[in-house]
Amino acid sequence: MIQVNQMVKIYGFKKVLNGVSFTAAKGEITCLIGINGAGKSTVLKSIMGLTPYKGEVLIDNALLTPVMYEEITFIPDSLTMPSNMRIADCLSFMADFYRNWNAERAEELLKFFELSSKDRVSSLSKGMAAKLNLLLGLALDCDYILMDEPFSGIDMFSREQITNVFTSELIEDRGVIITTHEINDIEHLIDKVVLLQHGKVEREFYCEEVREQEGKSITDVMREVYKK
Amino acid sequence: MRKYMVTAVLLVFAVVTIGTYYAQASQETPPNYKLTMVQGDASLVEGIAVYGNYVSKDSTFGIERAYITTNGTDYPDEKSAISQSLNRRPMKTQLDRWIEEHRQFMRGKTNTSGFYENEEMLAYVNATVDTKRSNDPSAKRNAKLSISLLNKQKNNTLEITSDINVDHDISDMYVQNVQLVNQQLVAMVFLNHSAKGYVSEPQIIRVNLTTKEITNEPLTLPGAKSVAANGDNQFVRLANQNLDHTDQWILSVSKDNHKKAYQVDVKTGQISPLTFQGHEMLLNNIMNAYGQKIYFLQKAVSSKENIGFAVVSYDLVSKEYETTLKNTNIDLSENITYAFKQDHLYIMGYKNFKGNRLYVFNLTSGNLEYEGKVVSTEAANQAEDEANMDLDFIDLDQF
Amino acid sequence: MTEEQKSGVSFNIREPVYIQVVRHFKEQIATGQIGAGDKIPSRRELAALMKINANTAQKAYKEMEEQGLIVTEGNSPSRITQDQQILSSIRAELIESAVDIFIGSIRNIQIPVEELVDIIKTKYTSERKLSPEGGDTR
Amino acid sequence: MRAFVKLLNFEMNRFAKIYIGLMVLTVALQLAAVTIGANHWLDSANEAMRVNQWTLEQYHNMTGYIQLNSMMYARYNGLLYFGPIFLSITVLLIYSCFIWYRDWRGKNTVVYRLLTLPSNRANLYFAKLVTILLFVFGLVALQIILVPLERLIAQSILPAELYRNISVFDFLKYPTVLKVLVPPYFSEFVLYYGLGITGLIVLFTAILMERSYRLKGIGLIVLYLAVLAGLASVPYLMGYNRYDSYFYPGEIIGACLGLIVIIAGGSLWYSLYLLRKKISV
Repeated sequence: MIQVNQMVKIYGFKKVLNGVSFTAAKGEITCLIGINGAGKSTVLKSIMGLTPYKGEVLIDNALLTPVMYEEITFIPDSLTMPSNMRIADCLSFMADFYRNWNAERAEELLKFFELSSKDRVSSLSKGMAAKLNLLLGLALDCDYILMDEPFSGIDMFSREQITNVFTSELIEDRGVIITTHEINDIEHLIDKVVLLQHGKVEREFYCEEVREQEGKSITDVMREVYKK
Repeated sequence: MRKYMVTAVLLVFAVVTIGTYYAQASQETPPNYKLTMVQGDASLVEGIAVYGNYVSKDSTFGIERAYITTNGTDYPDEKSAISQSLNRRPMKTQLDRWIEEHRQFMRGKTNTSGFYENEEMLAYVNATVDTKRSNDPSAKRNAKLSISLLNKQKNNTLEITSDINVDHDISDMYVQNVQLVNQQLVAMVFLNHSAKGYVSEPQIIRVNLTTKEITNEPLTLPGAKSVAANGDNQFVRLANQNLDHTDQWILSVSKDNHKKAYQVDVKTGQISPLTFQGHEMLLNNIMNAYGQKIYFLQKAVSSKENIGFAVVSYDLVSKEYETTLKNTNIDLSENITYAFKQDHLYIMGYKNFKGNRLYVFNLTSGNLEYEGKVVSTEAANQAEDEANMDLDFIDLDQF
Repeated sequence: MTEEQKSGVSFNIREPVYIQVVRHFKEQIATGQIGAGDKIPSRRELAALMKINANTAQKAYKEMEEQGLIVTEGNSPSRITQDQQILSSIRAELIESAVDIFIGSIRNIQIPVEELVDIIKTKYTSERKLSPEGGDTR
Repeated sequence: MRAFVKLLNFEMNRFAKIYIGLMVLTVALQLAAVTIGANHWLDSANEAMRVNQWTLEQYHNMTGYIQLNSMMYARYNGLLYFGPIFLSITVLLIYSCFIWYRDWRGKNTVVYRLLTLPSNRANLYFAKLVTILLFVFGLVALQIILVPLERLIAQSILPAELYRNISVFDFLKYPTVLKVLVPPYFSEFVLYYGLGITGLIVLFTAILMERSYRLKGIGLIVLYLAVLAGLASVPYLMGYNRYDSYFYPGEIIGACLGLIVIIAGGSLWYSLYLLRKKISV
């Protein structure tokens, strides 16, 4: 389980996160939702130590330190590999540094995503780059995956393939936190939602429970929260 | 693995090349010379060093500066900048000995001629001129006299300082000699006027150790100037450093390159010119004073190819002249280096003068008391090494 | 090829997905598309097929087991129950809940019952002609 | 340790092409400088012999040997010989900053990947530091092997009577930039490159401060440099350049070495702290 306790982050003079606390269980897909600039990706970056923050992040009740980055991987919203590298080089780079790199699965995903290992990163389209980015995270046997806007701004066909991945065994018993600002066609993919506003967690709920008890969709709850 | 090729190749290439370069560089050291005695009294060369240039034919080295002592050679350039500045002189000097004994007292005291030592005390007199130049010519410039007195028994230090002001054109003050005269420190100080021309003006400073009162009295040497005017050029030299058998300072003043000599009584400061009637030409020769004798070095006594030299002594008390040393085979004009230490004359020959020889003559008796040779320790190429060494300076650890 | 045709199910985002899944299975049984004892896809296959969350599929299967709709021994694939009594009650239940929903939405128009019955009769029979294999119940 | 080696290799390969280009350029230009220089001296010697009807022997007696040392090249075609050296220094200095900034650059912000690798971030720091050092020492080694090579070329062009054969050590002893880059004595090599490495560590610290505090960092960097200036002035306060200073030369040198260790150690510790706690993408 990922536990975020009282995370505070100040950019310049703006308190982007003002005591954010939530949990994301292993085996569930948790979605951080917030309008643009609400600090969604800041939360992910802070969890991964990519930007300093106050507060505490626990992974299975242990304070997260860089040495534990094999148990949790981060897929940012853009590919983070040198542009002159070929896809094959990216894979061997990951194999170099991650003991839990699963090479077979990487090959499977290459075929599934229809990527050729000889292509150069700089030549990839936005959709292909997003898929490679996803591959580099998924081909790791790790318990938790953080994904920043995995679906935003990519072509229909790639979005389809990524959705398939979300419902596949690749994700099944892993703890996944994704961030997005529009939820419509992935509502039923998500187990749990954490709504961010003004640097705080406005609501944290399981989607099925809200549907069952309040008969509301995630979009309805979002409208309620962001109307105020 | 091709992937690691660049790193591996560069790492090995750098380490191997740089490693072998410095390994070889440390092998190629110039030969180690020693000042070895041919005959005479070895104590005369204790703590002295001869300096020279090592110039090797096969030019592995170009020109290397060498300091040679009785126990080996030191090549300053061989060492890095750091170790060079650590020990400028290869042998232990009087200053080093004092530093070893009284490390704290000796801090910042580097002018050897400013010290006076006896069983109970070690005294140091220092004079510094304030470098701030005020543009008002008439304004005096302040200078500071500082006297430190270390009581050896009680190991405590007495500091006496006083501000005096000097003419505005004084550039620096240099303490030449310090003596103790019944509880009074007496120091001979040269004040250098260098604004217009250059005039060095001797003064005596007396420090009463009980009342701690400091007085400075200019020495009006008849015929010598004490104020600098344009184009003046007056140098003063103290001929005797060590006054253990006399209480007379011997000053030689050269103004516009003709010389005068004076005798100054340490106790009274009374000045009496030395005119050397009948031997006026002696005045122009190099002079050294020790005890109550003044020694003159006359070059080129024999007329042939003006080779050889003679030493004439003048007794301050009996006022008699005596030729104490005559030599006919050393040509002092050819760059032979020589230096006086108390009543000895050290002469070091150019390499073709019987090969890097050092001679020490006793000025009073005139006889040769030491002869030494600079010899390389590697027996294999001694001759060649000797040919490559050219001595040019003697360091007698005096100033 | 929209997602609906592929999985044959489109989800109402305001109603718990697992309930819609269970209803989907009940419809399949009621319409005879799957018979008693037939094997049904595993949880993972269903999630992938219907593009729903694996936990939701899991919850749907648990619900169906509780209702006795399906039977799972060990980890072999689940099967539809052989119990005819349950199977027949499913059809009745579906019809009743559809009608409840219809009545709930038509009641406030206060239309006399006879007129309502005539409209349904004409619409129901004409519609039959249009799509012989039967429309989806929403 | 494994991660360090892999990161070092990763950083090396990223700059390998440009670096190899620098090496090739240095070799080419220096050999050209030597060839042109030697031919020039040969021509002027022949010319002088022709005009004054001298034999080789007479010419040699008149003009003496040509010292094939770095000074000769400096005077004759300095740009060609020393140009690549200064170019390499400039490129490596610029790359010492770019080696960090390139990770933040462009849409593929590689820094995300590097900072989330499952290893201590000190490995990333030392990989970049050692990369620059390897590049520097690679060029130093190249210069060391080039000198005898150049001498052979000069000897193949000039008749024996015209030049005086001097060793590599002498060649590098003459007061050109090479005397600092390839110091004649190992103790000087350690001293100069110790200072160089300290400088590099200070530069990395300033870069990491900027990357951690961004705009606010500028003030911090000025403060940091002020502290360094303060520390660096200690030897002068101790009277390094005064003959009658209170401190003995040994104490002043000790203080200097101590300062270098403090500056390097302190900056290194601070850089690793920034990388661990304060760096921001």
